[in-house]
Amino acid sequence: MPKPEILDPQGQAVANALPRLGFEGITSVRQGKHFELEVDDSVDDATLEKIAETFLANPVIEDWVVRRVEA
Amino acid sequence: MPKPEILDPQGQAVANALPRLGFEGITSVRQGKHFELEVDDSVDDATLEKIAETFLANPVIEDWVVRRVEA
Amino acid sequence: MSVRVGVITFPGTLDDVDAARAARYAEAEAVPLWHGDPDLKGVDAVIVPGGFSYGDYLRCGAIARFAPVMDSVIEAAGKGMPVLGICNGFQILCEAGLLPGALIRNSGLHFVCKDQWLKVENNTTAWSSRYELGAEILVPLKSGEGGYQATQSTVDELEGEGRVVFRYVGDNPNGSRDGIAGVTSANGRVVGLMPHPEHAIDALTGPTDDGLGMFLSLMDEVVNA
Amino acid sequence: MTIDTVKHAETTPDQEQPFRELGLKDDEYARIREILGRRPTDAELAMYSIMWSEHCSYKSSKVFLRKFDESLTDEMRSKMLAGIGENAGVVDIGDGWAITFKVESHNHPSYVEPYQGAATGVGGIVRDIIAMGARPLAVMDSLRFGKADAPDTRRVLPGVVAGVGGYGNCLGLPNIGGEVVFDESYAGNPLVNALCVGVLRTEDLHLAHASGAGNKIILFGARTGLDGIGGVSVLASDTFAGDDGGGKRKKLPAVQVGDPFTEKVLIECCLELFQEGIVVGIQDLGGAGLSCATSELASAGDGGMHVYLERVPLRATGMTPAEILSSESQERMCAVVAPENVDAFMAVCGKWDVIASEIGEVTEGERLVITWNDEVVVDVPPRTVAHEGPVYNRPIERPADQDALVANGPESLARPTEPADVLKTVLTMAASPNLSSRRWVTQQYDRYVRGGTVLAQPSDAGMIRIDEETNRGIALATDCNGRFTKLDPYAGAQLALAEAYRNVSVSGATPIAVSDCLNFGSPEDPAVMWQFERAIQGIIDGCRELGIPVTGGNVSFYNQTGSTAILPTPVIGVLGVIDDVRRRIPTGIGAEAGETLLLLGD
Ligand SMILES: Nc1ncnc2c1ncn2[C@@H]1O[C@H](COP(=O)(O)OP(=O)(O)O)[C@@H](O)[C@H]1O
Repeated sequence: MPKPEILDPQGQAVANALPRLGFEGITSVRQGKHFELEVDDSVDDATLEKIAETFLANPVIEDWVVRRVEA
Repeated sequence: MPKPEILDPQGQAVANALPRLGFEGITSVRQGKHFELEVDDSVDDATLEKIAETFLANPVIEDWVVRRVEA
Repeated sequence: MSVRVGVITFPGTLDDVDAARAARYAEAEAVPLWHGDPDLKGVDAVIVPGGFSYGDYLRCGAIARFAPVMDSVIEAAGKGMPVLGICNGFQILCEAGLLPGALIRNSGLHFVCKDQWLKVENNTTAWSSRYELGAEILVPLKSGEGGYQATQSTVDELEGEGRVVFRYVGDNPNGSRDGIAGVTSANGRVVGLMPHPEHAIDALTGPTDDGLGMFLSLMDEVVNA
Repeated sequence: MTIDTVKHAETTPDQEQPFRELGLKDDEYARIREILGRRPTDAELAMYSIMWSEHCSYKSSKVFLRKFDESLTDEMRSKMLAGIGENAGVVDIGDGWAITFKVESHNHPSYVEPYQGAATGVGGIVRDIIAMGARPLAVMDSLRFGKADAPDTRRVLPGVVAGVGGYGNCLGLPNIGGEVVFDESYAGNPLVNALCVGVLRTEDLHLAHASGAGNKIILFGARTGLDGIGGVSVLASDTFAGDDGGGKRKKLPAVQVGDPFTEKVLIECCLELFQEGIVVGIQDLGGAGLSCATSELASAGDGGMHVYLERVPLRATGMTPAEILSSESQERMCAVVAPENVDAFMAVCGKWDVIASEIGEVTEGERLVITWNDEVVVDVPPRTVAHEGPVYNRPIERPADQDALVANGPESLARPTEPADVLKTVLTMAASPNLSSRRWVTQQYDRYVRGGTVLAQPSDAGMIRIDEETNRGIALATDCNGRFTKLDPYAGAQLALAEAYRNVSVSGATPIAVSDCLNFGSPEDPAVMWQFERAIQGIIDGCRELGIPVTGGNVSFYNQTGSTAILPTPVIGVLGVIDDVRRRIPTGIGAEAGETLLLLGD
């Protein structure tokens, strides 16, 4: 997700369009990316953190959350 | 998220890059979008569903999940 | 009789001037249409040009298809009006349900601008009758999300009914299924393609003038109707 | 939150101020106090520190840049409608058409965040062109990276190229040329120089000034957020004392995110405003945001200005006046409009869904006064902010090792003698990063949009048709060889000029004007200043010889990693005119067998 203080033109565009489509009451929209990785049991949480920080996200402008879900 | 049978070039590119970066054990990656909407209490679940289906997602190629989180 | 071709401008549309010029080269009258105005001004056909409508931030064409003018286009297309969607216009027509499928990120993940050979696979549509079947034409392709995708059954249906109008020749530039560059509606009146025929109407400013055939096809269609 | 007002500043003369953290020297701070007759407020300090920075004030280069104007002959001046000092130079190309063009750097931001840095670099130069009242026609990009196989180049290059393409493509401006050069001196310091060219009718020239008391100041385009306020956030520690937000803001990265869609709409909106004839003056908001726009408009005009800062539409909550004044949020413009035209102005903005707010007015008198909810937070003579900043005569010294560098010529290198060796050398050269195909880059740029591109890659110059009736057009090329320039900055700069001039000439166009982007190391290093001084002199003498003026450009200093400066890189852009683009000459050996190949010159 774009950091809160960073401009998010994509979320902005969605937020502007919603009232035009007749959807009221949406006060803010932010748009980010979502990755689903299937991993072996050998991949630990620290590795996932590292993949997110060094590769999937751009820490200069994005925040991120890693969530592990059992299959 | 791109439907399972639809090509996902972005996820593919991530999956191919990971071993090169020294991350092993990731068997598949898919990349999709994530939206965070701040909504008034007046916006009900059905409306959120509708926003997702008619606007945020393209049902031809994407699946989606709507999750409501209290602030 | 003068043929009136509407060219829609959305916020973020870029190739409207080119589409209008192409219509004029074919000796049609280009009529500007505005996204917020449902009035089609009595045109005989509509071009939905390329660009980045609303920045294409959500998904290419996703916001534009809800514009007031699109309601009118959908209605007119239902009555058989010829509609051409180029690049972003193709994406918009897919989002609007006038054409099947969807366009996704190029398989190479980069925007690609190149001169691209296309094979004409159907010369019975409102926009391709001037070409010989199997002819190869050279026009610019310039897009970042030009990969044509649809479910297998849709692709089978399109192939079975001959509704693939243009196919990429040589290496697939963007990962489109079956190398599909452009498709048509069941009645052959609505055509969408990723490459840009409107940039190939004069060898001075484009690779060829091969694209002019699409606009001349429309002239035949309207005049002979 | 407590706001530092002029009144408060008058009663607290001894309050400590973080001027050094803001980049001001002790004597510069003392001068500000002298100008104001008191200590500056937080907001004033923010304004002065930004506007007196090297980037905005040209304090190290001013004495040299003046020479450009001083060296103009009547011949060189004859076609110039606007020159150095305006947002971009303007030249008359005949038939009532004028062309404006400029090249500008966005080097440092592109290293921090390559995609956004390059994207906003394109966005910034395009707004400079709009601010002249012109329709932007095309862009070019001149790029320098570290070694092609260096790991960081793999991070920087793809991001920069995608950013240039992402922004320019979305604006609908064809990319008609540029350069990609690799050298290890650019490793921690890539160069991203973007050029934009625009066209206007000569009578539509809009210069940035605010005149006519009672005229309104309108800010339009994107909302103002916390973008790029890295430095100024040190002020927030005072005003946000004890507040969590204050502490956090200090860590704000100086990264701006570009929104090309908003800029595209802004372009169309501006063009419609120009067409309606309802703009008295206009200014883009660049690196120094509102500080720059308000002080420059006021300084160039004939009166004062009052700005109501609380009227600025914000994207973030709790912004202080100093932050609002120094925000680098992109895609904003500031216009001066007569009161009777404000409604018409707003109507055009409404049509394009562009946010517009009347934030102030031109006043009698000579002060720039900025209030925040009725409290005066800035009260300054605008010229002292915008045009009368410090000027330095930096020490200049030819580097001690220059002789050794020059002496180390190619004579000592082995030369291939056997045909097989020559072939091998040719193949090695063709495969080297600096000579190999640029298709990976140029393929990411739209060169067709708007249908006026007559020449683009792989041509030596880009060419655009500007008039479909007469086929009148323009050509542009940018060039620079930093290695030559390091060996001999005077001759190196002239070689860059000559190469760009030749590239334009061989396309069939006649060169008429120059824009340059002077990328150098630290001006505090006498050896760098020597390179700089020599390069400028080279350009000046070369331009006189060729009879074409430098109409604008940009200086980028502090391009260095540690104490190692980049190769001196004076990128030269040459503009040419051609009366009929159908007579263009494409690059490449002819298509037919039996053509004669001639070598001209020696
Ligand atoms: N960064 C760039 N952006 C746009 N065009 C570029 C860029 N780099 C190179 N080009 C174009 O690619 C072509 C080949 O470039 P280059 O190899 O530098 O040519 P030359 O050596 O003839 O100057 C030229 O038309 C040039 O304008």
